[in-house]
Amino acid sequence: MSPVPDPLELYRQILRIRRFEETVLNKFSSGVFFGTTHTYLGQEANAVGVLSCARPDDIVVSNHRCHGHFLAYGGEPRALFAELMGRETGVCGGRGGSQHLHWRNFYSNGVQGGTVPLATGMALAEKLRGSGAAAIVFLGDGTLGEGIVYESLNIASLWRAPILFVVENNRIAQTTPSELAVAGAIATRFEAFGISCIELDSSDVLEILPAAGRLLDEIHAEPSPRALVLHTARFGPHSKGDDTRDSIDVERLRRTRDPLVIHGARLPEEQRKAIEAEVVEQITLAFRLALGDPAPDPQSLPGATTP
Amino acid sequence: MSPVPDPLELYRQILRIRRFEETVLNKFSSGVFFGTTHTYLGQEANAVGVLSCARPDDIVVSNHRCHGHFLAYGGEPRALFAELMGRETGVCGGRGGSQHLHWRNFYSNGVQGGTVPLATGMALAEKLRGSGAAAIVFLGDGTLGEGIVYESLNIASLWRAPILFVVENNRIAQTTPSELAVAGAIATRFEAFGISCIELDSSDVLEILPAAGRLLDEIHAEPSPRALVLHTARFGPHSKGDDTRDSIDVERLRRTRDPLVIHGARLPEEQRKAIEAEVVEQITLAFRLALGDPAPDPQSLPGATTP
Amino acid sequence: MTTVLDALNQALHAAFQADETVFLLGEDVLDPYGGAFKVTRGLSTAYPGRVLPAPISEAGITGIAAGMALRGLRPVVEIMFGDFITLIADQLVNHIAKFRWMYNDQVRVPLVIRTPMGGRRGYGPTHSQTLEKIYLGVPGLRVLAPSSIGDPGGLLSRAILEDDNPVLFIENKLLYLLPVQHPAGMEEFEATESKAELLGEGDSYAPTFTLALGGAPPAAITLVAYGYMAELARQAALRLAYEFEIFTELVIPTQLAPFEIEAVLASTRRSGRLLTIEEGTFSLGWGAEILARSVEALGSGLRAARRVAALEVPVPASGILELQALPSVEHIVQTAKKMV
Amino acid sequence: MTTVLDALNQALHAAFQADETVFLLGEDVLDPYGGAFKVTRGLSTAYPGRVLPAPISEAGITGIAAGMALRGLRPVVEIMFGDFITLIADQLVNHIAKFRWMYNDQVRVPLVIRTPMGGRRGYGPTHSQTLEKIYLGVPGLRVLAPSSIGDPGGLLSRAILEDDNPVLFIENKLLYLLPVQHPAGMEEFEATESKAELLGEGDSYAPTFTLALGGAPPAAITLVAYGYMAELARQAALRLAYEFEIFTELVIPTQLAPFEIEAVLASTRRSGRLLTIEEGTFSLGWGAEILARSVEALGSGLRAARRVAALEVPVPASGILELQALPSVEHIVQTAKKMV
Ligand SMILES: Cc1ncc(C[n+]2csc(CCOP(=O)(O)OP(=O)(O)O)c2C)c(N)n1
Ligand SMILES: Cc1ncc(C[n+]2csc(CCOP(=O)(O)OP(=O)(O)O)c2C)c(N)n1
Ligand SMILES: [Mg+2]
Ligand SMILES: [Mg+2]
Repeated sequence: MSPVPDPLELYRQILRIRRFEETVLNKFSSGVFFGTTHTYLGQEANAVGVLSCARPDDIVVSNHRCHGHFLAYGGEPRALFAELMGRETGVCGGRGGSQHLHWRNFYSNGVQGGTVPLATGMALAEKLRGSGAAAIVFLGDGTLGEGIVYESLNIASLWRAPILFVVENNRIAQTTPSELAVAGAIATRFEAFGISCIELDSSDVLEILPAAGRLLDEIHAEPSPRALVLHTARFGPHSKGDDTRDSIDVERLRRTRDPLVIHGARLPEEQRKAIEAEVVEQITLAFRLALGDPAPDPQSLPGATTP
Repeated sequence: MSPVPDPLELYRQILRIRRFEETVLNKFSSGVFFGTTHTYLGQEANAVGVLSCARPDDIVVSNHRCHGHFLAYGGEPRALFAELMGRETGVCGGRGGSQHLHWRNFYSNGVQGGTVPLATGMALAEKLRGSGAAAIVFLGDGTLGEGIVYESLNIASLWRAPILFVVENNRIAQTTPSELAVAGAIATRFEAFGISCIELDSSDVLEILPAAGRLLDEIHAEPSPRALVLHTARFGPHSKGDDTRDSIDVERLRRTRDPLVIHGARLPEEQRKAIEAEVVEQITLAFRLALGDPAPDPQSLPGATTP
Repeated sequence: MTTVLDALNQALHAAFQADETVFLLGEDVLDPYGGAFKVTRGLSTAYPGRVLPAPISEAGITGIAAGMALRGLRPVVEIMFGDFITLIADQLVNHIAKFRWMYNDQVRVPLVIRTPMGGRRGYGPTHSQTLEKIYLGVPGLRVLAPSSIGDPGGLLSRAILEDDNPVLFIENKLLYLLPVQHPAGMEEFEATESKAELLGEGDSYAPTFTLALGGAPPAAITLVAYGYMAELARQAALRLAYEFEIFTELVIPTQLAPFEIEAVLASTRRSGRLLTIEEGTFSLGWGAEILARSVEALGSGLRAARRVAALEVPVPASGILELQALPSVEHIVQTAKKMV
Repeated sequence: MTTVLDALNQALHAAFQADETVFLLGEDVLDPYGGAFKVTRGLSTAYPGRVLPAPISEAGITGIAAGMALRGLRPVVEIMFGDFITLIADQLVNHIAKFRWMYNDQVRVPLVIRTPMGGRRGYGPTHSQTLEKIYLGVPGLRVLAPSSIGDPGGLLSRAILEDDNPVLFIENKLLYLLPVQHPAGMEEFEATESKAELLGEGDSYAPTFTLALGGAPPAAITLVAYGYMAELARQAALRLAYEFEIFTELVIPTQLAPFEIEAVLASTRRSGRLLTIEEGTFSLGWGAEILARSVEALGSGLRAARRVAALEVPVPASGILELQALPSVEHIVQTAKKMV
């Protein structure tokens, strides 16, 4: 049941996230965006691999590092740029900003861990309503610190919720290496609750995709939870300028774990170039259009006072 | 390093808890106690076995079902009766009642799970202060539903807190059988956080004691957490009249899993009788003295109004 | 006679019957036990599969129910003791109450969280509190509390079936065994019912009752109380009238938040004096907002204002201490006497 | 120039130096990062082993710190964003704040929980809130909030070193970069400092400042504000005086709970009018208790009272919305103008 992946489309999606996030980081200092951001640079193959296997009605629940998930889900770059710019045309009309997105069956929130029971409940609702849909929830290694994650695993297992837990273990949480924050082995934390788990140490979308596909097939075939632990690499800072890792280490990650390079190596150069041109144009245009979009009306707030 | 157990003393302690709790249940309807209670009937060997191995400075953190832990820790029956009766001489002057006790290094609270980080922090404090003491925290199977338990396990493991987690798995939480509330296997929940675990299915104090002793020796030798999972049997209702289990099943438990009978079988009848007489007298006296103890002064409350 | 417990239980049954998207999640809610306070009794037998017995995971089940609500169901959560609503603070404040607005009005969260609150049963510091004040004033969250007057069951069923926003539903434990009283049928009082208009939302479905002593002179004090405190305030109003000839009007809201105090203002405009009664601790309790709004609206027209509330300590287990720590008819009477 | 950030950072260093039982637990608090807002910078380098970098487990680390405090240490917890204090509600309310009283005064809990609060940085609904109001009025819990006036560092170090009770210490993010101002050295204002007596506890160590415009006519309104709002209120006081000839007195408490409003009452007795300013949402915010206590104490002597607070929505990410949602100097000025 896993989709037969179109390698060009996978490349396009990875690249779209890459260029989007680079634009975000580059333009941040110019003051066009509000607040802060957490880019998905380096982890693109996770979202693209997993969400390529999602069925149209499946639910995706994401976290602070949600741009990649949103774009891989099919979200519009322009709407996301506009959201970061606080425009009326943004995904949530500028109310949510970078971490708080909702569009179709995509939801994100900026409080670590609290999204996991939500996703579990959504999965259960789909099961109870007999819709056949499943939920996919993304969480980071650091978020395994939150107790509510385990409350959710326990109940998801007991109540056989059709949900895929995707841990993106980039081995760091903000500035905290996972050795300081995660005791034991991640996979066993799922198994302890009776949830079977696939673990992959790869940035290759063609490895991630079939693993996710297999788990989602199992979930759809007979509703019950599964986990996918993806060891991965964060290329950028946690948010904007806050990378405390040794730059040599980060360089090595960029060299050895780049999903764009790994998958790109499979494509002829001219196809890559064509996609590159297309994506750059798309992202550039999206950014420009968003910049021209209107700001929301402050008078729309309940109780707003006219100045 | 485990203490050489005195079988008479163990019997005396088990019996003291038994008679105390029976008195509580029997007298409740007469209106002498406030609120509610959760008796330790059937689980006495756990507290007695584990706490026989505690060193004088070790810390004990308990939950709603704390009478047995308190008495095995060395707490006075009279002070506990007085606390249940809301008297000034009670363990906490009547302020806490059945679930909220503190005396020396013994602490209990009535919110499930929230005591586990406290115990972990206490263990860490002893380590940081170099006192050499360890902490022992009791929790039930149902309490494994609370997320904060896992936050604590993770940190206890990372920071190598000298703590023994004792799960008393009586296979029920209030009225909920553990099949409905605990997914997977309990021991693996500790192992997933890198905490090694001994599991015992026994109501024999002479089996529990050495297992606890071994773990506490390890903890004292090199500060780090351990877990002891004790499969056990609750003989009474959850609190007062709320046992929803099949009475045949409870009867079978009483027949096959009675720590008093199991351990008592090792002692000559006359010794048992002598201890019985002594304990009954002690508990009867404690109850009577507590009944005569003064009530606290309501005017002592800050902001109290004179009527 | 129908007790408040019966009424709430029947309302749950009726809601399950009326709408098959209604589910209930909670600890120990299965029959024969039917919940620690029996409010869910019979449900799991009548509607197998729709009552979900949960592990001890208050935050988790609240979040799960919120997820269900976001996806088209109408879940009800029972938190066994109101003391444990501290455990759901993040789900309530940072998730549930925010979704609709933060997601630009694209979603609804039809979720009811019910919980028994309050003391006077000797349960001690962690099983006797009145904690709803921490959630009064959370944007996006409605907090309701029935009293024994009016239609507690109707309030619950409308919250479950008709309200598309999250509701925290507070049930004082001592209400459970009180008989439901029809406001029109109350001896000694004449009742009027109002439903304040809510900003941009039209009428609330949660009524406020104003009880005036039949045939009495104009009221000198407006008493305001909700939940079980409304019952104590009612008794105090009678004692004040018969023993001290102090006549009062009693306003009983069933919606605590968003605040809507038109009925309080209407009565206080007449009486000039305001006394709130609540079971939670004094500082920054519900009554503070009532007093604040009243002085904002009435200025020096508000001649005197007081609050009766619990003393600022944990609720003691010992009965004699607990009685002193929690508001009583006597406290209300004494405070009112000092106001005139 | 010392900023509030410097002052707090120095206070932590001094506390670590002064007492080796002081520890700090928090997320991302190790150098070189030194915490999300850099308040802990340098500590882990200077005091290795006493700064404990924690997993993302706000409730867990708070409980752990409480356990440490019960066993003779003086831990400080940093919660990275004040929005996440929802996660520690149960530990704060049902454990930490209760222990001393519930255990019959046998224990002490010398624990400080620090957290950056507030908006105006575009961080959106879950990273911009002012949530301390949910913990104002929890028996047994002290809530402090420095402003840039006075000695923010001293307040923190006394909380850490001298207070044997749990303290929630609120640091508005926009304060960090403001210079600390000595009250005596403020242009245009004459400052007096008071420390209210607390029930049975003697003087509080947390001062309240009252700023009067130098040489101005008697004040017509008493402004009350804390934290960063004190700065906005100060600016508003100047505009009101210079542009509208409305003279005010500004009262700035640093202790939010337990409430002690003697200084507010003293000023309001003079002015007859009271205006509170807070960054949290309006309903049942800190200002409600100030107004309630004031009307209780002053009755119709309180001629007018108002509150400026955040609109009752989540804090929007979009700057233009956020500015409208949160209180501004303009809001204060407009509200004050309507009061006279
Ligand atoms: C409850 C909560 N605590 C703290 C934060 C602040 N915070 C945002 S992201 C983050 C690190 C998350 O690490 P991880 O889960 O590994 O995800 P990653 O950033 O590596 O993708 C932290 C601490 C938060 N958003 N929510
Ligand atoms: C946070 C919280 N939720 C619910 C309760 C109510 N409650 C008290 S005891 C109990 C069952 C506990 O079961 P378990 O942990 O197995 O311990 P046991 O009673 O079997 O000893 C429940 C649900 C509570 N005290 N605290
Ligand atoms: Mg990470
Ligand atoms: Mg159990």
